[in-house]
Amino acid sequence: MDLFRYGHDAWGREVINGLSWDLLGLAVGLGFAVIAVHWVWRAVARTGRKGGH
Amino acid sequence: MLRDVMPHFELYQPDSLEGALELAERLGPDAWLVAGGQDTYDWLKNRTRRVAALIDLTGIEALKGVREREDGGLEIGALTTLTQLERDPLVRERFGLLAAAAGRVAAPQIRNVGTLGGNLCQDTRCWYYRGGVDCYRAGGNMCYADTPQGQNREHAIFGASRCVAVSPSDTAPAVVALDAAMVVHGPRGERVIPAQRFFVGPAKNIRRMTVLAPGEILTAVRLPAAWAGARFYFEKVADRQVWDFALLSVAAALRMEGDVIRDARIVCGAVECVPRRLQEVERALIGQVRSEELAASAGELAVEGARPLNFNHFKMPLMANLVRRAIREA
Amino acid sequence: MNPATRIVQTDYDADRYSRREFIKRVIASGAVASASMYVFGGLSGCSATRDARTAVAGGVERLISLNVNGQVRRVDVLPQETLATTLRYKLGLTGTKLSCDRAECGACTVLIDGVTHYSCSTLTHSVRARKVLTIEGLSGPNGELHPVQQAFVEELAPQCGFCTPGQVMAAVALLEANPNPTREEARHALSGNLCRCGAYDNYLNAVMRAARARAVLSANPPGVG
Amino acid sequence: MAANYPLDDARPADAARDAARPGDAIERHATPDRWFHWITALTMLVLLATGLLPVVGVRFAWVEIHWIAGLVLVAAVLWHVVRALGWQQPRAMGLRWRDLRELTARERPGKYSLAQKLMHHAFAAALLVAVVTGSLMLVKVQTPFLERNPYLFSERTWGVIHVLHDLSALLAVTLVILHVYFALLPEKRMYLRAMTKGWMTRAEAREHHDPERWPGPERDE
Repeated sequence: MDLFRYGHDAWGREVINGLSWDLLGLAVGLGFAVIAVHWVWRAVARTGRKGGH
Repeated sequence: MLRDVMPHFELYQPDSLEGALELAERLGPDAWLVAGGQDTYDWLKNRTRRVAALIDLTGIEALKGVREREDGGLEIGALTTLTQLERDPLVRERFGLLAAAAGRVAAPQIRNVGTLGGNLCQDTRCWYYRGGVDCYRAGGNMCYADTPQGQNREHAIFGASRCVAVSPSDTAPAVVALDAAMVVHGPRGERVIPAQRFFVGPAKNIRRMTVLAPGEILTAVRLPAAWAGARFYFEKVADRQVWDFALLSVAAALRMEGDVIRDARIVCGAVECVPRRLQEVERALIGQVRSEELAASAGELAVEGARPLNFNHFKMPLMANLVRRAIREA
Repeated sequence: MNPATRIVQTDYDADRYSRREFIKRVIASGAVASASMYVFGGLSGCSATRDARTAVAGGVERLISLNVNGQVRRVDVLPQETLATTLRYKLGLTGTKLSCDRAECGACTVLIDGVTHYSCSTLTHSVRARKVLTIEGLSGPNGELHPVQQAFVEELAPQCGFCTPGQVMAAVALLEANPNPTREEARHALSGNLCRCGAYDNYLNAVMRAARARAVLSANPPGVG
Repeated sequence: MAANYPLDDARPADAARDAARPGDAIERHATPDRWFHWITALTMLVLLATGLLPVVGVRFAWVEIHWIAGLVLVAAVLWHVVRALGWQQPRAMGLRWRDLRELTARERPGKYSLAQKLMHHAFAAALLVAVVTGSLMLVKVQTPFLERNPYLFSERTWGVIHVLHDLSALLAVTLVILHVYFALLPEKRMYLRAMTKGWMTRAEAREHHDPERWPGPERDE
């Protein structure tokens, strides 16, 4: 997986063109990973609270 | 001196469409489908493109030749050479427009091997892009032709979207004018696309000139009977009469009833990234008596909305005059 | 790298091919084995290490027969090799010139099955089963010039002569298809051949002369009158 | 705690409360700010869709829609800055060390919880980067307002601008996913209502916020 997209300018020098779109999947995955973690944490916290009272 | 040695590639010569499709699917993006190759070999020799494998389609006999269809139209195999097309009696008799366009492509030797499919699917000639710079079309963030210093004499006056390259094909305006249907085969079977939607501009896809997805092959062009035997006009203006790509071309089909234009399809090449169909001009023509004034006003209408670049203002009067001539002389 | 082992490149799924394909493959790999024995006969291990995977379905064998100027010639051809390279550097037929190498000048024009082609932009592998005619194949068995060549000489058509083989081939193809062309037709037929000297008119004169000579020749075939 | 509704039992009552504004409702988001929120949400979705769908292979003419939506976003962001500085309580959004005590659940937040503040600031960062780089990129496409000039910056500089723009887009993707998730959680539904209808009940405010730190609008007046 690349981090950046590279290209060459008119003089043949390497220039950066942008972020690699491979990272798009990473961004979406990160979102859902946090959701998953929060979902689990929330479930655990709630059962803990119920048990406590 | 071994000047013309291309970098190594594997060569595959399937003799059936199924074989070619299977190879294309198996080899994926490493492979390049090639027909006449007159464009392909330049890319490879210039090292602006590299491929691991070439799939030579010219051994597929089923994709060659002109067949009559039941409705009186024709189906032309995509591997039919431009010379065959130019000389084919059926094409000349019913769709002289396409024969004329095919006869104006490049040079005789190129027409002898160049195919209809290859001519329709060819990549743009924008010389910044061809030179191997990473412009928008090559995946970068810049159009070198549309800059204050850009040399853009050959480029678009319509429909630019970041990229200003034009379609170089001579047969493309003709197939659009003839309302052809493009038969495409791919891994998921066959699809038939109206010629006008077959070509795509940079607003929609800045990397490709046609709707062909990787692994898909244009296999045939179907010309409907509706325009068979109509009045046709084709003219291509280029710097030289041979080899050069069009600075501008016009392909027109008219249906006349006496002096009255009953139906019209007019398409210009090399003014936009796709063959530009002039629907407003067509609407203005239908039902009118053909006259010098009508032709002149149609020419003026044709260039309305043009957005010329620094070095291609000449395309506006040229386009107006070609459209005018097409209507006058079709 | 040993050229013979380059063939073993693409992996290949035997189950997907029919019995006929299999037989074709066996024949093909046999041909490769024998052919490489022929070329690399002295090298051990070249042919012995190869198995049934060598012949790739659709892929090309490197040792091929070419029909050039009426002779069948065996030649080892790279997949990416152009006909101009094969003719000039493998078969020694240097009459075919390489100039632009980009299908833009016509110096490399040869006839394939009687039709003009830019040999710089034709893959040699695509002409395997076809007849190639180069400028060397025009002259008669005793060295007498082809009528077109003769006409080119008589009209002093070439100036520097570099583009001439290509111009001659284009003219030969024209006269085979259309023995009695108009000057305009001749202009059109030769339009794929550039001449830096600008001797186009001379070339056209020569083509017209050749057409007349051929007409005379066919009216009075040699040996009859 | 009388005001502590067990979450699972609260739903019917919630639904009834959502329908009509009760007498003890206090305003959390004023109408102009709610408009800003939803306009921004809509333009962001349009921008992300037009920018990213072509990347994943859905081809359409996206450039015009993208820059027009981008201009709406620029206007919305400017509007929000003016509102925040002139009418809202910008300090309510400020991060403080004290906010960390919320993590132990011993202390109730002010108007905005730590999580809300972090979400806001992350969005603010993504939007500011996107808006600034996007505005610069306007000069590269054909618009009625500007003379096209792709040479405004060197290609390297343009490359960096593109990297930042892409980065903001990817950050926005993650944030939108998280924001939508948290907004739809049942225990946070009063915040969703606050953003659609503007108010929450005094009880909800008491339960989730410290009245000393977020007294509610009636004490401001």
